[in-house]
Amino acid sequence: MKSYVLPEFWVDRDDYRCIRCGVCVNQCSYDTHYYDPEDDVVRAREERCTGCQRCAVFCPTNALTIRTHPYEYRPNANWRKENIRDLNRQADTGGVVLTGMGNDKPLRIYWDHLVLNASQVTNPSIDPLREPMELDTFLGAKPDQVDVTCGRVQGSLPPQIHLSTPIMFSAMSYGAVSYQAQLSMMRAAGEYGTLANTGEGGWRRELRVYGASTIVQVASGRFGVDRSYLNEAAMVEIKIGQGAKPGIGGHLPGEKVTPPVAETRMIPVGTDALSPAPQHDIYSIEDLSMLIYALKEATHYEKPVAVKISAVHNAAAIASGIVRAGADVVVLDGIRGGTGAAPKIIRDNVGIPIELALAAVDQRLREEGIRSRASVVVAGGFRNSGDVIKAIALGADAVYIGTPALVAIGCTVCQKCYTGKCPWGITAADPRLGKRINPDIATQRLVNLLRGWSFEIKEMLGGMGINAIESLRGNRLHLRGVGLAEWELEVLGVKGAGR
Amino acid sequence: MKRVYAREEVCMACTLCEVHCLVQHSRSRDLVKAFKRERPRPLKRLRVEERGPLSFAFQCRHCPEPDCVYACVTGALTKGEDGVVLVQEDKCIGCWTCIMACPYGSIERDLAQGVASKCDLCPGEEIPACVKNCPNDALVFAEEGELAWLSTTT
Amino acid sequence: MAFYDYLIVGNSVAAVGAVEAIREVDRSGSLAIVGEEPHPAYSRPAISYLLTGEKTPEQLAYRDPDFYRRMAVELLAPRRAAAVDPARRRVTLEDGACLDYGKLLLATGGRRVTPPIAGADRPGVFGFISIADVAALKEHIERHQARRAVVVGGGLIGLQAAEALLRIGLTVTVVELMDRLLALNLDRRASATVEELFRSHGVELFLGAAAKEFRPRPGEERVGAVALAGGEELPCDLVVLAAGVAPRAELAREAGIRVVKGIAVDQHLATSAPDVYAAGDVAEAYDFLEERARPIPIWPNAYHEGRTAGLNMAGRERSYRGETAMNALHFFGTPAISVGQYDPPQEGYEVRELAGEGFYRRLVFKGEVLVGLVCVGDAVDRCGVATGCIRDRIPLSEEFKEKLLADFRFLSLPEEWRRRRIRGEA
Amino acid sequence: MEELQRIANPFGDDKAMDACGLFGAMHLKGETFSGRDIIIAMANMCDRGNGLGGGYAAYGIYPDYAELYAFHLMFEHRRAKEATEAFLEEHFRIAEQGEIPHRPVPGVTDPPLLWRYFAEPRPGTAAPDDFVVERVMDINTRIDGAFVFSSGKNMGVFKGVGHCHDIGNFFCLEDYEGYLWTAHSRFPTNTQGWWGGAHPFCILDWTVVHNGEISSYGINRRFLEMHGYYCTMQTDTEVVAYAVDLLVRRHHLPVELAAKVMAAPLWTQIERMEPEEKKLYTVLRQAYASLLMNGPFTIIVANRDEMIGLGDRVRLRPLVAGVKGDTLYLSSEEAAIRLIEPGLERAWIPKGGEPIIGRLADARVSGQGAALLDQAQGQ
Repeated sequence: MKSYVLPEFWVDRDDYRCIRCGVCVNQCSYDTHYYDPEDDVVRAREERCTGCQRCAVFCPTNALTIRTHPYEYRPNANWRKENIRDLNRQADTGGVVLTGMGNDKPLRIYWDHLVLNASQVTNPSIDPLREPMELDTFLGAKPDQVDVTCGRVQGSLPPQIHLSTPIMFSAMSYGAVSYQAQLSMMRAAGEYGTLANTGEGGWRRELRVYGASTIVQVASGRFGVDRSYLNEAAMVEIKIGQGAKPGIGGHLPGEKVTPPVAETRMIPVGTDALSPAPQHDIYSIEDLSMLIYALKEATHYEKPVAVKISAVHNAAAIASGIVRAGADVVVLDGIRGGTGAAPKIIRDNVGIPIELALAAVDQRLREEGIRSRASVVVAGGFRNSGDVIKAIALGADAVYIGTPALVAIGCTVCQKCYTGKCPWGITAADPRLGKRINPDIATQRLVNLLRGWSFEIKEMLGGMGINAIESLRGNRLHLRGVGLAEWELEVLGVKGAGR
Repeated sequence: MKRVYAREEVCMACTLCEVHCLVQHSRSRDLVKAFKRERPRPLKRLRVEERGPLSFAFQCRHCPEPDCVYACVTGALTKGEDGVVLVQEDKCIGCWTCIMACPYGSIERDLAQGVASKCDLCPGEEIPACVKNCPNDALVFAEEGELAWLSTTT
Repeated sequence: MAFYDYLIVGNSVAAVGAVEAIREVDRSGSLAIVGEEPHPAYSRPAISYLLTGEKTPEQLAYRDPDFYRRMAVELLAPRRAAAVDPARRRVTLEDGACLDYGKLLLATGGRRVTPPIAGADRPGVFGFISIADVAALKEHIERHQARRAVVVGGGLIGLQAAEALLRIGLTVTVVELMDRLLALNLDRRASATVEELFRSHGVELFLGAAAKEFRPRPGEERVGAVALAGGEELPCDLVVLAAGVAPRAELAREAGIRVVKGIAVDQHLATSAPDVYAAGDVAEAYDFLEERARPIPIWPNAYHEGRTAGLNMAGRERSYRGETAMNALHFFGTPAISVGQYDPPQEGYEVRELAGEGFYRRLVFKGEVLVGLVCVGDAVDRCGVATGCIRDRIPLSEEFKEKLLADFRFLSLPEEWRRRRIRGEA
Repeated sequence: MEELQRIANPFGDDKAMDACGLFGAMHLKGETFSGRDIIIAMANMCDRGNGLGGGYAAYGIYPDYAELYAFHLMFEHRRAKEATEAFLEEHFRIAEQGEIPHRPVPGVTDPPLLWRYFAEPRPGTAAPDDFVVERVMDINTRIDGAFVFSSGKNMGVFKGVGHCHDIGNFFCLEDYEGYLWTAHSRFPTNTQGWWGGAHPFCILDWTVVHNGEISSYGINRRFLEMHGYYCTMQTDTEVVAYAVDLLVRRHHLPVELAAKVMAAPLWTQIERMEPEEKKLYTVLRQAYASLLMNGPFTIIVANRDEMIGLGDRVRLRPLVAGVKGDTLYLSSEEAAIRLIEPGLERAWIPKGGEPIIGRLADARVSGQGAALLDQAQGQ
């Protein structure tokens, strides 16, 4: 059947610069470029191009420009290119249109409408290069009151996880991302003193040396979960939902279930790895509580147990229930959260922005007087340290970053993760592509990312006259809104700028 | 002495090492001119081998006991004080005895000039062009004693 | 009367190998070379370039002009050794000089074999192994405006001479006793390729033909024709006689040192006489494939032998690793290389071949081990990888035999060997 | 509540920002002395204020009513006074009442009605302290124009709009005899002077004077709100007072540790501590992270038994301690102490985050630098 889908990208090759070295040919995992020996020229099959820019980056003479294909349908505010393309793709296959990465629709990004405070005159700003500046963050339930008798703390706190910066790497499963990508994130987390999340794809034995900096996930598929999986990690996270695809499960196709993936997930080679939409032992909040305590029992009450939900309309009430059900950490994943594969229609339309969810949850937990009982971690769409520090000011204890980590190791957000052919070796199942990530380089780049963001956060904290991040956490007075409606300011709990 | 070693677990067969090696050994040292103008066309001094997920770049080991130097019938191949094995092109007669002798297959025929062509570790450069331009650190310039980590997979 | 810690008789590749090895160990011991030619060591396999004028004798120098000074070698040349007295550790030269030594290396090389052909000493009959040979040949060609040449011997030296003569404008005929060219260097199929090359360049070949007599030109002493055993008479202005070389072992033999065909040596290249070593074409070094000692008169082996002898002479014990026969040839721009037992002498070998346009490759296996190879044309590229397989006796499964036949790459080697090679652990 | 915020903070700012002069003097054996010297000391630091607020806390001034809560109130108008008195009557037995003595002073204008009541909760009231706090909150948030600025026993707060020494003269403080005095002169940058907004801040017999701007105010306040404290005045002082009340009165932490919550040691310092101490400080920082007072501040907190001086952990605002005999002085400027006590035995600058505590019970000064003092006194 003839496909009616037009190419998305246009390969512009400067023939003067092209030296026929073949690097574009060997780097494109979609076989877009090919050498024609008869004419001694490199050509492109543009319909295959995903706009990942791998070839452009690697072309030694910068001969390539990959740009949006200039084809035009008749202009129509309703029927835009994307609508027609998706519809044609659907008509080609009769299936669900898949995509990767986070929501790319122009939903309001509240971070861009929030601005930060800085000290002037009445309060000295602090220079983090010369004075102490603490980003140390502890995840875990805190008591409402500390009992000190004769100078000694009575009893002990529930388990606490120390982070040297309030930034962690999101759940990305082995199989969804390559071994090298996962290894790099775990190593970087270990080196910088933060955590990386295994996602629900199990945890390879050789990566368990990074246990002190690893969060293991217990999701609806329960892949790779056993006693050692739980106990060798720093923290356990129950995944109820994911920002990119609230309400639905996951599906790793059988062809990606290679022997190492199968071994890690504890399933037969070549079988589809299906994560059901709900956890089939959790149909209610009391069921969740039972799983939380089952996991605490299994880990001897030594590990914090987190519960991750998609940010949905009643997130505040659900979060309250989760805290009361015994979770040590509540994780909220907003509508801009990334994914390796999700139905495009769900990614783009289900859930709420993380900023609003966070503000509502933090406020609700405070109103109920239970905010100390659990840490709040947020995920979904963080792009820079400004977003992170605003989240902290809104009330988050820490954030998860996924896409920024991947971008740091090459990702260009081409959204084709689900093909398994990631030319950057990040979400690739093919071992030929996985090798494109040198874990030494990737680890360094990730550490650089954490260091850079952390330093920026320190600079901004210093500017506010704050030298410990807990003094900004939930301190919404240091935020002001710009260009927001009253109801938005109210949900966010901030004043408009100038007020 | 320092040599160039390949880390096959991170080599992605992009062949940029070959491209930059060729340019380094061109007259113009310019990518476009080296590939498109210069005649005879300059030669790369290393090769990338690839099969499936396995790939690596390879060039002269500059052996402590270089078979090529010992085999050379004209004395065109020499091992200098610095350990670098070089071809003196004016002495080479293109008999390919060195190609026969080198167990590393690291000497190529420069057919245009009829002389042997091989890695010279980029004289004058602190780091050879292939190593410097490898985008994934799949080539390292190291002493033999520093090799322990070369086989790391984690 | 002079004394040298190290004395070397002979001034070619084995001597240079020995000098370089000695100086790696001992920078100060006195060292002298007795050489019978007036030149510094030169590249004997390249003398055909003298004939074509592509090189001057100076350009043939095997080492740089400063070599002997740099190595602190006293070069006694042109002088010739007359006798060796191992008991007194003394070498007497033809000019009567007596040289006492601490260690002696006999590296006297080989000499041209002169077959029993009538008129072999006739003017116009030349050898082709030294600068002097080429100089004489060249002078003859110029003086007599020579136009036609007959080369007797279709081996490596004969064919090098033939190509060079052809290139300077002579008409050339080759007479070979065996029924093919390069019978000692290539397998039959590769020989055929070379024969075709020569024929296509206008060289007439007489194969399986014996030269019976070099007849004079009418009224002159110098050669005018070659008569073959089959009755043909090939008119010519000159003859190059290249019927092989033999070890020049007389000095050793007369000194009571054990000689078989060449001088017998142990794994340290030491002869039967104390502190006397031998290396190069004159010695019978170990062939690791044949698993016996035999003279293999090829350049790379001579260097290895000289080097091993030199190290041992200077006190650094080193066993000879063993070499085998190998040849790199090239005629009319087409290269051909053979190594080891490319023409298996008996049953129990497995031969695999791959041929194409300008490409021929033959690998000979004994069990899992590669023992010989022949490559012609582009097939020679990186063939040292296969030489390495022969030397290291790398066991090759069926899979890798096929891979190696298809391509001399590291990917054609088993993983362990591939990794060792990449790490430089030859 | 809305109304009060508007009054306290007519520009709707998040919080008051001000720079200040602080002074405290305490006789460790409880001997009383007149407020005269305190006024002199504050006059000497006049430049630290801008005439928009000054105030004093004095302990031991009402020995005759020592068992009764002494409420100092200000009323914007008569209506407020009537409503408040009705409210007080409803919940308390009032033993004595009257206008707070004052005299005209040129620098003090438009005073509100200033009235004091000596009262006790009606019999049968459980947890009278908590009851008093709640009722004070009621008055401050529900009765328009009324504000309780002092509610402890045998102590009182005197404050208003004007230079601090003018306020002292206005209230005739030279006539009072107390064993512990704190004083505050204010330099607000953002609020109009309002009598209730002056310092000290008082709840029960806790008073706080404060110099600084707490950058962590927003989260300190939200945390306290979770524990039932409603901050109505947008002042750091109020937040400090509530924090101290929560930590010391309700959570029973020693004052020293309460100080270590508000000016917590750095994690790098905690890392170097002995295990038990390390555990203590780790847990305190983890549990009370939201009560860390960040940004520049110096506070003098007092109650009937103690006077505590504390600076922020990086010491961005001044604090000087001095001792003469049994009297402990705390001041923004050393000159102010020396002015009233030329024979000062010792003066020192405490480290940031290290509390200096004068305690009636053992008649001792404790805290950083105090050990040396003990030695000196011992010799």
